[in-house]
Amino acid sequence: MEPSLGLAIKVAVIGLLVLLVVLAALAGIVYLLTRYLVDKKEEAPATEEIAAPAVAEVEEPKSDLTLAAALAVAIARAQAEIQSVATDITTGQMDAWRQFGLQRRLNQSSTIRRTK
Amino acid sequence: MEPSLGLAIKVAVIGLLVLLVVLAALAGIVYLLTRYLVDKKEEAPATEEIAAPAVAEVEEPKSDLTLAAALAVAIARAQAEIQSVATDITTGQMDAWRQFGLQRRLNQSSTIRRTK
Amino acid sequence: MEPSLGLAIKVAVIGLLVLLVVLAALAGIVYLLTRYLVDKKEEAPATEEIAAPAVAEVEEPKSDLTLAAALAVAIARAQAEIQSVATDITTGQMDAWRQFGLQRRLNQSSTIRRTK
Amino acid sequence: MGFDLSGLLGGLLDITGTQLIMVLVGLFLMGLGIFKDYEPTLLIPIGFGCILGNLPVAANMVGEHGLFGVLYKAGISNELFPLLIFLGVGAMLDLRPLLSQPIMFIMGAFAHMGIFATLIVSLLLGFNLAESTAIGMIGAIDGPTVIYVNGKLESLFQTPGLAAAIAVTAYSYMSLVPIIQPPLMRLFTTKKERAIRMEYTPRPVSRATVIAFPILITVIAAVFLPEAAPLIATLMLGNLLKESEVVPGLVETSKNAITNTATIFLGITIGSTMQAAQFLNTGTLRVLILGLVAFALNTIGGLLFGRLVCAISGRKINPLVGAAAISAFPMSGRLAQKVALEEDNQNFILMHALGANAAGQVASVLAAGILMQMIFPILLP
Amino acid sequence: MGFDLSGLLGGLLDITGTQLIMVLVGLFLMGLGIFKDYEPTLLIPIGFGCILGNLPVAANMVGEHGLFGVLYKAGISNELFPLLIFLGVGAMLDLRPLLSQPIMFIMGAFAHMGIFATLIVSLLLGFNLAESTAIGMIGAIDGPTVIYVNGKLESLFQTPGLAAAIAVTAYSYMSLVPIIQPPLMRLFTTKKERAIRMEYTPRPVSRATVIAFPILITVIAAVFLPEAAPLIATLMLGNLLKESEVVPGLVETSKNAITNTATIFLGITIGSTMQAAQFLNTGTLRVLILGLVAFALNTIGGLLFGRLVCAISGRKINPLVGAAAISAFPMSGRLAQKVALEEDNQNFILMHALGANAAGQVASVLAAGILMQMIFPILLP
Amino acid sequence: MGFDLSGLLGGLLDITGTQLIMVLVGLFLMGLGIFKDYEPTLLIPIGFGCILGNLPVAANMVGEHGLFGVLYKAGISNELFPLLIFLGVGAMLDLRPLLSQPIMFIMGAFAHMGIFATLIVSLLLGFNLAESTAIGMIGAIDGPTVIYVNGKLESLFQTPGLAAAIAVTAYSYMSLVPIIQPPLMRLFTTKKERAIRMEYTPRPVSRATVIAFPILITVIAAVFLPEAAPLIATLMLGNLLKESEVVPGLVETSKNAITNTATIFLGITIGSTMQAAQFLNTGTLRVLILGLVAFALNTIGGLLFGRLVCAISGRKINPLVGAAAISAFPMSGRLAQKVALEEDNQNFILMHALGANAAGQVASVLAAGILMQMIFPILLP
Ligand code: NA
Ligand code: NA
Ligand code: NA
Repeated sequence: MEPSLGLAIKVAVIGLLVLLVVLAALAGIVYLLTRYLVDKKEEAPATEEIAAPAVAEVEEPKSDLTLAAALAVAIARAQAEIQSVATDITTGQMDAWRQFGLQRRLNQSSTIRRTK
Repeated sequence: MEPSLGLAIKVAVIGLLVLLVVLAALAGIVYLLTRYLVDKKEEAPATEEIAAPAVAEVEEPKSDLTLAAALAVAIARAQAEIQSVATDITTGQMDAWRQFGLQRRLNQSSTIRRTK
Repeated sequence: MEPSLGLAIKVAVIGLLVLLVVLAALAGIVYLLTRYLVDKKEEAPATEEIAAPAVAEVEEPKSDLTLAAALAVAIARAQAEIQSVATDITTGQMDAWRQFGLQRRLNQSSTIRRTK
Repeated sequence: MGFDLSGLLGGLLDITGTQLIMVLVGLFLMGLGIFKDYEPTLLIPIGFGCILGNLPVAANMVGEHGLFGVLYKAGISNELFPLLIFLGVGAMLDLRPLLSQPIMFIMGAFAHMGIFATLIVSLLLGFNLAESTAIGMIGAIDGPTVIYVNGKLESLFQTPGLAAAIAVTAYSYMSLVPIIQPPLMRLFTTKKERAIRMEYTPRPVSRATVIAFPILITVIAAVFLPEAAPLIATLMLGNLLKESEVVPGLVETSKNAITNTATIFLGITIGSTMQAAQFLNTGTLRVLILGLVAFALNTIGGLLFGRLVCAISGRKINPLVGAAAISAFPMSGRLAQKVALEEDNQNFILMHALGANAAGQVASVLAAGILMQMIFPILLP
Repeated sequence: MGFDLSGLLGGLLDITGTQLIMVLVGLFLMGLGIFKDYEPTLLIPIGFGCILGNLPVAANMVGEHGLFGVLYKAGISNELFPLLIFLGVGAMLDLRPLLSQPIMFIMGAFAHMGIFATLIVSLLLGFNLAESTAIGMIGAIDGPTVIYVNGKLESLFQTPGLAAAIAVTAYSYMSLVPIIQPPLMRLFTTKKERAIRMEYTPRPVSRATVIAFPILITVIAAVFLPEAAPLIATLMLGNLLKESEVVPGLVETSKNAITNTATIFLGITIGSTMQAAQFLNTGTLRVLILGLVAFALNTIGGLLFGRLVCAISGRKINPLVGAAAISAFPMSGRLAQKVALEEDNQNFILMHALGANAAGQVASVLAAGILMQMIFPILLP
Repeated sequence: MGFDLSGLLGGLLDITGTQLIMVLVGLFLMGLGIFKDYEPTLLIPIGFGCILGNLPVAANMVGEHGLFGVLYKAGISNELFPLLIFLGVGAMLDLRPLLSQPIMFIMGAFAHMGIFATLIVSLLLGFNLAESTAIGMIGAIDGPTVIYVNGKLESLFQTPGLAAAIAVTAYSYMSLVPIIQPPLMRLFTTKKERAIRMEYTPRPVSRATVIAFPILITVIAAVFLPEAAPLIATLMLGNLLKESEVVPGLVETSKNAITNTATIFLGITIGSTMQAAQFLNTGTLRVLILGLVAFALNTIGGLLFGRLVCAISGRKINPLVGAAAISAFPMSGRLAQKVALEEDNQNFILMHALGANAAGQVASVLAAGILMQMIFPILLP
């Protein structure tokens, strides 16, 4: 069952050759893929871009809107963070159960609390 | 063991009726839930909101703070990104081990490096 | 096999003593760690910081850059969100398959769509 | 030197013509997902698994120690993966539009009559009762539910490859909802009906209600429909975690890591069960047709009941809402809105349709439970 | 037509009164989590599992092929889930306040004397040594540790349903720490003592130290406490990954996907083991009382040792810090700060208390290891 | 009272000198990861596992019911973990630089000749054919591939501890690529050659191509290399999910939760297999040397072929690109760029090098498949 050195050399040499052949074949296939799949598919989105010029125009002025939106989201999140802490600190007259509940949330490390 | 067509019809008709009854029951239950659980629970937070008017006032001017906070966070993150790269590039006289270490980190794609 | 009360007392007393000894040993080890590992390692980064003063200078003015970067990222994301929706809404003359495809994406709740 | 060439080329000669057909089927399913964006999270893994399951590599992947064998044992045969997916679906499901309009529950019943009708038709076509039930369930258009029912009934199937055919048909039709439903909506309602505007005056829904409902329906299912209760339970556990608002980390992991992992694993494994030898037979063809019938009858049932309610209510209810009372959430609700806008571009029925749609998700699982509860005492005495 | 109605209604008749009580217990646990925000990540899944484990559906879920059976085998019987949770806990744990004040380790020992005292009391009340040890461990107020010890000793238990009772009691008291500790803090210290301000002059902690410590303690546990070492090892692996600062992806996944998944699965499975038939007996009642005793004695032990150190140090140490030396991290440290603020709203002892608290987390696992290491040669000769 | 002290101190006496050496090896591997930042995601878990596997705790962790035993069965013996890691690697892999320069595929073949050469040398040194194949595969510098091949061939190994030695050697050299490759690059190329600038005129790569390629190579591997196809399939499924751009959630979970979880579990489990009794022998030393030889020969092979192509092309191709055609992606490509910049700080060959590097990743798995496909009919008649 133990193979001879000759067998091992055979395996190594043929293996390397087969690897070379396979990779050369892949190179050829990819060459063909990049050659023949390029234009057909690239055009499709191109026509769509042409078909929707009005959209692009509409979107241009939206950049201010998006700036506002981005800031709003960022601020809302920071506000939510601060509020949740502020609530915990300033609730002197809350009922004891709820107070402990909030306490509990404060107790958790922020890494646990925030959603990933 | 193989059931007759009659049995199948029975199963289908009764099954559909049971489904209808169950869903009707659910509709009834939800109707009762929304009717009787609404006010009791909605008031609780309301009283809390009333109990903490001072807090709300304190929070109003915080919006500038939160804007600052949001920007600070965003900037800090961007800065951290830029610095980590800058460090890698500008460390000419570091010891070779550490240099390779940083190199290694550079080598990893940014998707691997950043925490999710 | 059932142990006597005496055995339980033995276990409890010795267990508590062992816990005390182990924790005292840990306290001692940590005392030594904080004493002897402090300076050696803290210096290393220090020298690096000295070795790279030019870097720090270069980074200072970058804060404007990072602000720009942070805003750019935030805006780009918001824009991507808005665009993806806008595209769905404004594509009157698209081919039916693609339209349904986009429709499908709209159909998914935003929690499903966005990458975590 | 011949030893290696035969080893390397042997595989090529082993591929049968039917396996090639299955590879093409796999490619087609992936193409639907990738280029048409039809349920790509399901169709890409299924198509990929189908290809691997029909090429020589299958010998190393499908067996007990292969990747597909390991995954099958880890999550399909014990029905873990569909339940994990339901956990995540629940964590994404918004029941408020339904809870604020409880009448929508009733819509859900009529939009599932296709399941029961198809059960009878399937039996007439020669399938046995267990098979007919599973085929009827395709009409629910709910992958995890169909996989779950398959798992429960599979030991009673007689047609070879039926479980795979049913699972893949269900997932395929899930992806084709936007193709199948709108024409039926237009065909079974009048232009005037589709133009009916609906008032939106929902009952307010308290936090206590959105928390109580998932628990209540779980208890009801656990008592009356123990066979389907695991499905309801995981769906509603996910929803409860979400609505409790106190465990965002658990919700996040349920929606993302758990659901996505289960989706990939379930997809490639189900795909790999589409073995040419068993899949390509007239059984599969009949399943495809019967599944389409079940789904179409569900939609039609919903529309006709919608028209009835429309008439009774004095044309206050748009019958399109009835077609949305199926399980494809939130896809079907959005389609109803879309078709309504075709007649009147100011007609907003989305919230009503989403309420019916959520009812459909619940109803499809209940229908599965009721059927299993009824046929188990007959088939497993 | 009676066949199906009996199938559908049969379940209702099978529910016993005690099962109804367990359903109410499950609802109560969930209510604590949802409305009072007490450890909701634990109590919601446990309560949900408890409800499902006591309704007719249980027959389909608890058995070997049911969801709970599958999860039990996948992660409870082999103790995988508690270890995975500890991996995430370690990745969240900040040991710097402890490492900068090593004296806090000693606090940890005295704040765990309740475990050992309760062991003796439990034996006097008729529990065997293995049972008494597991009951004493409730005092550690650390769910995963208790589940782990349960798993190791369960085969030696004689009281039916004891393992479930212990696990659920431990988790329940984890959630009640903010209710139980503050009154004891006020009762066992004087107003003056609570008002003592503490200097905060921590030793600097180098990166090498925070990296060396988790490795060192793992090695020590692996040599001397092999029975508890898996717990220490996973806890400290998580901490090492975090402190190494070079594997943020592994830390992120440990803290979130892995921990959350294990938490949901462990919770519903542990909940489902609360079977009425075994759970509702005097054993459970005694466990509830003994667990409370163990926890209270731990707190009192910490406080009394705190007073001793306070006196010895010339009133430089606030005895409240002693009560924080338990495993409920970082809850207990924050409670000590809170009670201190009641007397002097400028008294900041948080960093000291968090140091003691981290010591308590370490001490509780070490206590478990020492006890198992001592009783195993006696019980398993 | 002696009973407990012996129980607590017994472990200390059981540790052998060789186990202490393994603990030091574990510490060294972790140190490389933490302080030198060499593949910390792999070396920290492996080092940690190695320490635990050689201390008394091992008795509780390595066995069937221990943590390592459970993880070994869950993901190593069935090869699930390496495949899951490949799913994530695929989802991170950018094949565009390769697809736009298909000639780079050929580079990949020559940069893997070390594997085949080392196979022969290993046989001469007394290893059997299965062992020699696995040792040669170290040259691929690809942990999951090596673990996978190990798993397939392990039953044919005769040298004790060989599988662990091979796995750990492969992971160690993965981390040492930046130490080993640059000197070889400088030694086997001339200054002038390294300064050659390359035009970057890539063919445009369409979306259809990046989608078709992973499917095509999967089909080819599934037909001709069924033994390695699971590796190729999972790698390419990950890549397909990424390139499809329609399933961001599946990609995110594959890259993060799935890969990180598999990495931690695989790392500590592989580390724990480094048992002193089997690991510390001359076999391991020979594996270390042979692995280095295989890797060095791969690099040299790539460089020499690079020089050949350089000469043929009229010095249009920088031979450093040849050395990048190994599996360490994207590390090796960046190193080629770095060495090129040493001679000419305006010489940008990164995109070419990354193309070759991606080819290396593909070639290493193909090489594994070809070898297994050839020797299986010989060894398992
Ligand atoms: Na659905
Ligand atoms: Na704890
Ligand atoms: Na690689």
